[in-house]
Amino acid sequence: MKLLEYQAKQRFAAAGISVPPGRLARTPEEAVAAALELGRIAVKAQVPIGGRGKAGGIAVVDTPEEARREAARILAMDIRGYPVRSVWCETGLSIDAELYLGITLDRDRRRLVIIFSAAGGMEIEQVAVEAPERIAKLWPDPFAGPQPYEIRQLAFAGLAHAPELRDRVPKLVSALVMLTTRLHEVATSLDAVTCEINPLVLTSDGMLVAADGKLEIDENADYRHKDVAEELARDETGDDGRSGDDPFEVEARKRGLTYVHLDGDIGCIGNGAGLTMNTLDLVKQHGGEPADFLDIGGGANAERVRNALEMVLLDPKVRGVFINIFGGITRGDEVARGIIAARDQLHITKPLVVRMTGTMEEEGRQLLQAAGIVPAKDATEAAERIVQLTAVGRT
Amino acid sequence: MKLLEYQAKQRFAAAGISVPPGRLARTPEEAVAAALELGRIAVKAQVPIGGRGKAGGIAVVDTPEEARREAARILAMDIRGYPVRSVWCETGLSIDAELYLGITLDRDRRRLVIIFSAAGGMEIEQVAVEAPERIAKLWPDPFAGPQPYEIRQLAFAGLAHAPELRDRVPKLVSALVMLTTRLHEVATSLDAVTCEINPLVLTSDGMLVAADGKLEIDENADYRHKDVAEELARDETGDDGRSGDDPFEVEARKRGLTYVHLDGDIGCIGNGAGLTMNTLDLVKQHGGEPADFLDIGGGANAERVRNALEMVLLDPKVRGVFINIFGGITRGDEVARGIIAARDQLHITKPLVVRMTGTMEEEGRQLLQAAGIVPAKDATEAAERIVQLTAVGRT
Amino acid sequence: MSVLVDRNSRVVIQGITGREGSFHTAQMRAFGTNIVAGVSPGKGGGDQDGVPIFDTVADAVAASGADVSGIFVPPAFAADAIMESAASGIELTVCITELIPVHDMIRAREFVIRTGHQLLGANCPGIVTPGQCKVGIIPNHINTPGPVGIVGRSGTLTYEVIQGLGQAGMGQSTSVGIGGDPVMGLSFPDVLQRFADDPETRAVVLIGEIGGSDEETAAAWVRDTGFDKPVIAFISGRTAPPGKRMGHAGAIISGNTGSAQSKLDALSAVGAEIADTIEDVVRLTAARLGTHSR
Amino acid sequence: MSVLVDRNSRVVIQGITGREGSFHTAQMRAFGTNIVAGVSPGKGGGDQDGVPIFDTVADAVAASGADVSGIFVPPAFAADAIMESAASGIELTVCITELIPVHDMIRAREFVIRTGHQLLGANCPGIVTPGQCKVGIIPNHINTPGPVGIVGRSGTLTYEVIQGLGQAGMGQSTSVGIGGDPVMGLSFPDVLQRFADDPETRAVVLIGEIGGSDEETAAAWVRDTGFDKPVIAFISGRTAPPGKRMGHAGAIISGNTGSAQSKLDALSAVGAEIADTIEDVVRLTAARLGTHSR
Repeated sequence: MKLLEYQAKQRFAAAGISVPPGRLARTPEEAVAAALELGRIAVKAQVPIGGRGKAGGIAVVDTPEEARREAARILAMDIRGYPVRSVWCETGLSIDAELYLGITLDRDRRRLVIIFSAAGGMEIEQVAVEAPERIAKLWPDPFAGPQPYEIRQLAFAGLAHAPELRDRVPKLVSALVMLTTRLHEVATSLDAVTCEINPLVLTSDGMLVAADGKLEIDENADYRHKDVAEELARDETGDDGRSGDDPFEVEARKRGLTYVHLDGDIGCIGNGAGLTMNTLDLVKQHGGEPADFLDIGGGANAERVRNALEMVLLDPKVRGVFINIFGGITRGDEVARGIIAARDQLHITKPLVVRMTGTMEEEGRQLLQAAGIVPAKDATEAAERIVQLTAVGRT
Repeated sequence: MKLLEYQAKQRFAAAGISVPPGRLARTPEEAVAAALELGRIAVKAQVPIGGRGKAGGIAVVDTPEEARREAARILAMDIRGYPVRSVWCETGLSIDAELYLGITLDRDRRRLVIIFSAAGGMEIEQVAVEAPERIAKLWPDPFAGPQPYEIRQLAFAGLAHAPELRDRVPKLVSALVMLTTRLHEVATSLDAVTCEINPLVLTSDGMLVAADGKLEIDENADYRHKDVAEELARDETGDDGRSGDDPFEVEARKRGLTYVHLDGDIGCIGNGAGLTMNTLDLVKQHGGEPADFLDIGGGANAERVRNALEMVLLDPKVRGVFINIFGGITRGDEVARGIIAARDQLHITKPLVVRMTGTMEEEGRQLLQAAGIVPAKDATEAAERIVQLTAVGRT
Repeated sequence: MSVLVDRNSRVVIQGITGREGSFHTAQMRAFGTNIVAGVSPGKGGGDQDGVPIFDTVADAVAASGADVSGIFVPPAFAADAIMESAASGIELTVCITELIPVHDMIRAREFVIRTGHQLLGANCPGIVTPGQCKVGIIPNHINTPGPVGIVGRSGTLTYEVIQGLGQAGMGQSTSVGIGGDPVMGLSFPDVLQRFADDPETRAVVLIGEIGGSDEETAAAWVRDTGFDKPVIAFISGRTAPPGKRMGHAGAIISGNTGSAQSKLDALSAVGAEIADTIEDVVRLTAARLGTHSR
Repeated sequence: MSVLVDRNSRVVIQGITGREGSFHTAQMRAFGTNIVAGVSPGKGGGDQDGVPIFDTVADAVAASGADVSGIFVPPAFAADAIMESAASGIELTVCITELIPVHDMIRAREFVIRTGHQLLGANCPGIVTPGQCKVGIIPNHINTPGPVGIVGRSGTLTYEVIQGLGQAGMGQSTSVGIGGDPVMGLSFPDVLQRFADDPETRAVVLIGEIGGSDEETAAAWVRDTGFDKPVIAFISGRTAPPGKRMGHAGAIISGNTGSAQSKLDALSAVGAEIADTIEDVVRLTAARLGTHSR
């Protein structure tokens, strides 16, 4: 789950991290109220993706009337597929410097990594490529978390190439120890795979303030953060932002399916990410175009298979479905029962090509054959067959 | 700092540990209100020591009138030097079994130890001596904390000798995993040296409820828990309960001094616990009786020494003072300045015997001599001299 | 020969009484695995088709001398099960459970390393030494003994390769599924090292997929150690559109690293044969075994 | 000879710019200690009377090759300073700071052990090898080289013994104050083992106090290892009333263990000479050295 900026900031604030005062507005009137209360404010679109500033989703306003006008404009926007449903209205900061502080998963080290740089702001990714020495990293012990001395090392390293901040280093380092400890607590308590403050503003009065906030929760840990899911639902942000406005993917998530919508016309269902990707590869190698990626995962039962088939066929472009199962923890008989149930209940008439092998393979194949579905000999034959069958009538 | 039962239970409840519903009462009328609201209740004296039940500080009442009478009785009590200033009125539990769960410091292992037993209640200390196999222990990793599998091992071990609970073991083990994790969080977040639930009641409907609670905070960590100190002050429990009603010890704590009040007439001041204890030993070996133990600690300055001398002389029994300093981090000149300032400002006329050696010894001795205080040659001579000087006029 | 497990392995199953645990315990026993104990907290003292059940892994190890564990518990309890296994002295812990929170896995993996033991997975199909021992969910009937070592990130694709090789008459020394999660135990180099040390492994099939940089790391390991057995590499997701996340394994393509091409280039550069299909894997492996055995 | 520190020790002082740190750095340098660096976060690049100051211990070690650290930072920062020292490769960390929260010390001690390094203290007076190196706050002028190893829980009592022995013409191989906190680094057996291995240490004075069971543990160690150098034991708090807690060291007498008598009995049972006063310590040590040197 991706939290919106203001939700991330609420969590930062609860952990003792300074954020600018702000109010959420779902209507231009609420933005006016915020402007009356807070004075000069930034009106910021609440969408779970970056680049909203460049897209025109942020405006700084001086008067309530301006706030009304800009909030109305932004609330009518759709930013890269995300309709703007609310704006965050917050006071501006007196900015001396923009720093960067973030925590994410480092796949290579198989740990979290804490990243700090004195060169924060929109160009941080460019800095990472062009001046990597300006980016300091810390891989905290997974049990102990980052220790103050480690954070000091991180801070000194990240500030070493910022001569303009030299006089402020001792205070900055102390402040970063507290801030980083707290941000790490937020990240671990929320199972975050991304927990980022960019820019981290050093104000003219020497405070470190989170001027923006990104928080993404590991989807495997969603079950531990139902409060966040409920909050997102209350905010009517609806989906969790992993896939924008694709209605099929939204539907798939509701059904609890791992589904990616693609442009072709051959529905693809497999078990296991690797096998399913290979199913797509096979379809392409035989001249077809996959309509989707749908991984039913390990241990799928008949109901899950039925659900998956139904999902794939919601897309009217789909001319036929290739089901590729290698049973391990998934059992062939269960899969066969699911396919047959789906065909019968949903009255499927489009071609279904099933390739099935592995655990309970014989039972599954027998069930399919008895129901009039002839299983393919192997995956290659199945790919050939589905491409052939769906070619009929294709222009 | 020792928390009172109800304060401990508030913290348990905040961490998700079940406690019986209850109300604090500082007057018999408040106890009546609690009885009207809660029905049958136990009225429990809030004092920071054990054994209040045997002392008559707990009463179970069925009616508001009984609640008034018993609360009035208990609020008039003084339990082993602790005046009862409030009573905790809580509903009774339907008790199936009394267990024990506690966390304390294990000096030998230099770690916290989590202790669980199915034989909870007042006789737990006897059980520990007579049937140690009924006491299960876990020394959690100081960084990782107790892991669920370790708590299960602890729980299975502690329940192994409780055949009467056999049918309830699976549910109990699951409940203990949550409970122990939470209790450990309370203990570590509060820097507790004791964090104990005894009895931990298994109710007839299968809940585990903290029927009593003990929490003591490491005094070296008091500075991290100012909220607790403020709360204790608000509760007018005044002192933190380490020493009961001894007014000298209360005063010493206010002054930030490490002081123990004793029965003799020779005031003893030293630096370092070992040296100060040895100062007492020397006085006794030479036939005197120490009036106190006062350790000025490492790095004491003149003001601290003045403060200490003033403290010791508050006790009218004191006929003279033996000051025994071996400078390390403490400097002789600072100590000498403090002694001279105290004598002059407080117009001390009682005998002062000073033994001073170590860091800045020469400077200190010179200052003393210039002020007319003749330092002793060594500690033995000093002990002889103070016993002699205070013997004058002793019956 | 074999790596990691063999006929002397004494296996305990954590979560033996669950749906998956009980089904696959039966499968593993049918394969010939020496399942000596099961663990299911609160069910200690009972048995599962004759396999004694214990409340804790420590109890199971004390009573049965188990040295390998297979984990089939639900995701919320899996990291704890991994740590319990390693803390109880189990030398190789194989975690089949998928969908484990990554923060849990970071800690569990680190814990196992600190105990000096081994972790395979999580979210993996397990390990098979044909004719000797299987721990996990790789289908029984596809495995035959032989000279090929297989190591794969994707479970089901690994099955494809095992089956394809088997149908062409090539068996395996050991097949190892390392799992597709971003934070896993044994990685490609760890398993390749064991194949390097195993005299009967004469060729290795490496099955990767898009996302992460484990295949690139494997290539660097081959280069740095001078690993001289033939490597046949197969990477799935070659036609996946960039920026789309394919499946919960978290395979996301960012920039150039993590793409199928980056992986293929890296492996090719250190002398690995690149297979475009399972049929290619079979053909190339046969060719290299032929060459190699001359 | 010496234990733990000697003239080759390269010492860094953490908290060198503080009140205690700066004063005792000067004292240590006057003693002859080779202070090669100081650490004070935010003051890196400066110097303290010619000793270069660094922001981190890692920087100090890299620049100076320091292998021993003395810590003089306030209690709230002391556990972190200990961990920083050990993580930076310092072999022996001597923590003078007192009043450190015990939960902090539990973690810091464990951390140092896991790095394979040593911790002395906290809340200790430090260590002196007369004529070679002093790290801590033991007064300079009382130390003279000689054959006696001293190990004590109480700082100031340890000074008394050093001074008493010195005035009677008996110097020390090394004097070690292990500190009076319930959770400390090196304990009696750790130091006794070093005295056992040091050929020039011919007798050991052990200075204990009431509370805890470290003296009983020391006695058990003497028995179990067959330590054969003379031990003279002195325990303070013999006249302390039971149940009264004497000082922040947390010396509390509970039941029989932890009482002065329990300690004296345990040590006496393994052949230690029991001294009732400092004068006794001096007399008994002289006697045993005489016997021993014959």
